[in-house]
Amino acid sequence: MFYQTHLRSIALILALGFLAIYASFGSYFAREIVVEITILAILAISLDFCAGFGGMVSLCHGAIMGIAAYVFTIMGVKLGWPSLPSATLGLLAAVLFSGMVGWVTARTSGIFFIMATLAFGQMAYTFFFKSRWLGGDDGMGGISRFDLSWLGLDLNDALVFALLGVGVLFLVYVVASILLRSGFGRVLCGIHSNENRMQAMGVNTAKHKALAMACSGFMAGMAGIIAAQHTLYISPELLIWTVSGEVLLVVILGGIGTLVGPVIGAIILIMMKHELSNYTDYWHMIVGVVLILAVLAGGRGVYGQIEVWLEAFFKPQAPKEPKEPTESKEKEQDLA
Amino acid sequence: MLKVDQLSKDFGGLQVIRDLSFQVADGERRVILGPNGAGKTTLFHLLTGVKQASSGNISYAGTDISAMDAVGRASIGIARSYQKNNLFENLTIRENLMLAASAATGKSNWFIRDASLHADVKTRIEETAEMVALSDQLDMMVNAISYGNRRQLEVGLALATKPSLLLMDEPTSGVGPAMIDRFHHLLDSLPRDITILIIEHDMDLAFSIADRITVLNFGEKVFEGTPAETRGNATVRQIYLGEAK
Amino acid sequence: MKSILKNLVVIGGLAVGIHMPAFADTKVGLVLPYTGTYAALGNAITEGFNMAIDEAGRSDEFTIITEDTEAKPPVGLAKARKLVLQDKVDVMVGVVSSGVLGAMRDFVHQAEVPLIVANAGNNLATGENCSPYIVRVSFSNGQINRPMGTWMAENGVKTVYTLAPDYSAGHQMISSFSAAFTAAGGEVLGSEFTPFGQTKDFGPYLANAQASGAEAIFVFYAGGGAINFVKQYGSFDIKTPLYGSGFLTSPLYVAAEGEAAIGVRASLHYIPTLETPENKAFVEAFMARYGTMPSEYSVQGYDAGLALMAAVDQGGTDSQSIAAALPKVSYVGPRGALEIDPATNNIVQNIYVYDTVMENGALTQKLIDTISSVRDDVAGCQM
Amino acid sequence: MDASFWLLQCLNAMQYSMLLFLLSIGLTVIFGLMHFVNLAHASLYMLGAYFGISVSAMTGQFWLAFMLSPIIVTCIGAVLYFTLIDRMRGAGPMNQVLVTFGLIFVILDLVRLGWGDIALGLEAPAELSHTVSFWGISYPAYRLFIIALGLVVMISMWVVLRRTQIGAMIRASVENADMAASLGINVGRLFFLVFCFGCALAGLAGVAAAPIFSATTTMGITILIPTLIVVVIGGLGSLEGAITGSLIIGFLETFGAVLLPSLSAVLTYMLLAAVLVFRPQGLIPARG
Repeated sequence: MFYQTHLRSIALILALGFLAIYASFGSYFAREIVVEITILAILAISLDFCAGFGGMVSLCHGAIMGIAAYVFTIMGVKLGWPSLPSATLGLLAAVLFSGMVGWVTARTSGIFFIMATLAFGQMAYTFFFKSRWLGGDDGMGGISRFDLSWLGLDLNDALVFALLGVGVLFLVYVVASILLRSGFGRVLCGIHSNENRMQAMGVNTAKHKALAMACSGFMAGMAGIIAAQHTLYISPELLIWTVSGEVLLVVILGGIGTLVGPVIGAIILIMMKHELSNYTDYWHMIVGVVLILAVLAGGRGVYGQIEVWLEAFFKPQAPKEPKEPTESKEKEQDLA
Repeated sequence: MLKVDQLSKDFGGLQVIRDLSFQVADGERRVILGPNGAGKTTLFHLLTGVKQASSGNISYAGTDISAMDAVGRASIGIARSYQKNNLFENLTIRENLMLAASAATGKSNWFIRDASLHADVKTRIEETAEMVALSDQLDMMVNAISYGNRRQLEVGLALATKPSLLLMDEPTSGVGPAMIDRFHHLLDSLPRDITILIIEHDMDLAFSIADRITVLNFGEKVFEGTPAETRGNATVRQIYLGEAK
Repeated sequence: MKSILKNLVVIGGLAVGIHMPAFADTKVGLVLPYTGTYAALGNAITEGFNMAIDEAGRSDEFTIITEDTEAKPPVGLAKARKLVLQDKVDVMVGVVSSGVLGAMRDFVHQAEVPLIVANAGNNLATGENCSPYIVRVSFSNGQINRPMGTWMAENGVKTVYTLAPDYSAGHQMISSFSAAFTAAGGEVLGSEFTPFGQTKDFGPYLANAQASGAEAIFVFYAGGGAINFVKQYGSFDIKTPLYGSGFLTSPLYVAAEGEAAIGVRASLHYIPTLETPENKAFVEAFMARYGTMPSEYSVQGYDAGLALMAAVDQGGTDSQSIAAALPKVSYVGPRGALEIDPATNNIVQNIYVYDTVMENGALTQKLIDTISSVRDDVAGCQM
Repeated sequence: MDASFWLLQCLNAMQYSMLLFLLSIGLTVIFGLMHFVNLAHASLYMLGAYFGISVSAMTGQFWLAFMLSPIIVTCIGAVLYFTLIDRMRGAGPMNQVLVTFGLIFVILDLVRLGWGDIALGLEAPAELSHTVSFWGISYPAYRLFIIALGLVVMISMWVVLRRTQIGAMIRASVENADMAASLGINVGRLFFLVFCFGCALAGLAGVAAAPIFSATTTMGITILIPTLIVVVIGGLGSLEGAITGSLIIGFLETFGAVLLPSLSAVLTYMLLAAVLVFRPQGLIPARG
């Protein structure tokens, strides 16, 4: 169950503060990195929302993001709509797609849910890959950034764009935390914990899960709009399943089910990738080793582990900490 | 009033419930007796809609609910507790009760407000905790409390939805005599506007709380009557009580 | 070892600048894939490029920064931005996949930093979407396949069945081939596009191609796909002769294809067995340096290096002047005489039709025909 | 397109099915027994192909490579078992998926370091490099060999699982590992044996596939998804499921390519989605 603890608030402020400072005082490329981190972090929050709290480990979040980006671009570039309505429609498309996926896959769980979402994601990927009208695998360009001059903001300025990205990340975090604290979010955690009991208490869990996926789709859609605005170019590459795999990696690396962990995971992964690729072409291996070590160290992720340590430090008999064996047993049943 | 009419259920070739008919009046305490494999738990599955009957009808409060699914039946006030603990293991007792309360009061559709802060939900959590004697452990994780306390919470989860019809599947299974007394007390204290069906193996408890008793054997109703009548019935003695002694 | 640069022919009275002092430091950004499917290509191009610079003894003159695109469009674009906006490079070299080129195109055009394309063959990059800042020294998809269409029709092939992976480059390769083939009187009896990156088993498609009754099969496959295709074609013992875009039997992959590659006819802008003094010197130098035969990708990197140096020699000191000088580059290199067409900024070069043959126990390329100075149409390009 | 054309395509479909079967059976049995989703299974397949190529290049003996490569892969599997896999049992599926996902990255880069980025090929052995003619078609002998290999493995697995002591032990452990342990079955050793056997099959599939498909660094990742689809469609942990799944996917992809080429890229995914929506546990689940 989600609680916006002080520790989480502090971690979030530190993470966002770091991004803002890094963008403000860093070089041009630092700003690019900050935007990349924001996009990945938003996507990771979106995935943590449904995977960490709803137990729906989706492998189609890349596709959801891509659909938002594509619809946004089709409306703006191909049909000449103004950017705000295009973005709204893009978000709507993402919400509808992920809600639909959530609805039809509601009966599956564990690896079956993962595979089902993979299937839907890959179908969307193939659709855009094969659409000659949309440039196929070459993708589409010609996107322009939002005109926020009425706010005195020039989005073509890398710093402004990066800071705005951080702002949107904060907003998405707030949306996710409000949703998770609401009655809806509480019940979502209940479904994750024990779906059949939740049904026995009168909750239509299929509908609930579909709605949760739709909410998650909204957040992933936000990432898609920023991604399109950032690169001013989109390609089916956005939708491919490995993108979703990377997001999952970020969520786990940071700490699944903590909401702020994924933000930290995104910072770590992108920074590590850029630093490592300067030195070696074999950085995948290092990422792999880090991933293995992270799981061997307890699987709580970087932030998750810190949270456990700090909670133990401040309240020696913290009642919130779940017991290890029961949890893993429960998860095992989840998959079987 | 709960009305079960000609209910049958078969799995493959096996008839688990056959031609079962009975009625339970509002506010009644009805104990279901029967040896293992008599179809008691299956009857509960059929009543709560987890499984669909092969034939026959169930009606509750004047409406036919035979075709209604589990979620629908829960939302018209039918709640159950389970024979094997079926709790939210990695959450606290408070959170468990809160989920039940929010589910039953439609707070699951609140997208912004925190249901656990709502006065309605809060009082219900406290009231229920009081009823099942868990008030002093509200913030304990379920996987850290004793087995007996989990049995209490099992009933608490059902009660927190404020049901009008409560099905309890062996609430005292696996607990010691002291705990059975507690359950006795709990059952006595439940308000009379709740109709209760209870599967119970502890004879003393069963006979002292029941208004009427229905005895099942091999999926069939073999007897129905008051505790006193049941005690005196030869068939029941033979197939059930005899066996128990 | 004789420097290849000595073979540079100067056209238009511009001075060759071998003796130019290395004061003007030029920053070059290499944007190539070093991980993922195209890592081998990125490495081959880098090898060729480095060799050109080193051979000329001008490595102090150029600061080279390499960036890995992972062959992913967004990554490639981010890396290009980094090179231009942070590292302030004067010129970029690279791009293997058309998708990455597509992603970078608008940015390069607006940033006005020249990009020397060393592989990506997307027709549009020097067609509809051409830019004064994008100069291609590799090939265009049409350039390689159009001449082959005409050549096959003229050399007695009446009907073909075509196969290619289902992605943009596949479609461009096949459509330019088919257009030229039909224009020269041939007929395309059937055409199939196989799912990109997924297809491992070509058995079903080969059976289809055979059943079509066409006189020849024409395909475009590259990399692992090319190896699979040729080997499977060989194992089925298909009598219909196989023709293809030269990437099919590229020297990089032909060893893995084995005997199945024998007799496959293909067209390409470079084969390492060209009997010209320039190429012999190049191959010898390349073998000495890296111990392997050069491939068309190595040559593309090499020529990117030569073109860059030639542009610098013609007075290119910064982005603008290099961009202005690049279209004027022309010389005879390993692949023969080449020049940049100022109307499209695409290379004008020979296309070679060759056979793969077994010679002294090793597979090698045997030149059959040369189509000289193939120039792309100005297809909607406005500079 | 006459009857011989369809026969040819059926053989193509069978050949592809059998390769998928060799890969998926290992994955599914490991899952059924240990509840472990080993994504790195496909990386072992890749290693099988690369070791096969190396052994064959060093000795010039295809059949030696064919024998040795699965053994080498099994040894690597055993090392992985003791360093990681055994430790990760009971750590929850999420963590298992991630650890093996990390392994994919590591093995991928190790292969790049060891063999380079360029695709490599392996020649089919001389005695199988011809084509066989029958019923009006001629078909590569090597492909027939793969079909035969798959069928032999399939039948022997069925016999072992249904008719032998160890098969009974495996089935009992799939049914209920705790119960099996209480009956005196050394479940830990059984797990290890089955895991090694799965690795050997993955290595075998790799070296068997190398003469048809080239060995590339991405071959593991590319085959992973179809294999997972086979296993999930069939129902995790069941032998019959793996057989059914690989036949369905093999025939669907082959005839999809022939009959519905424009849809062939998504046919498999459409089937997967449809199966999971209507039968969320797969077609033939291991239990119940």
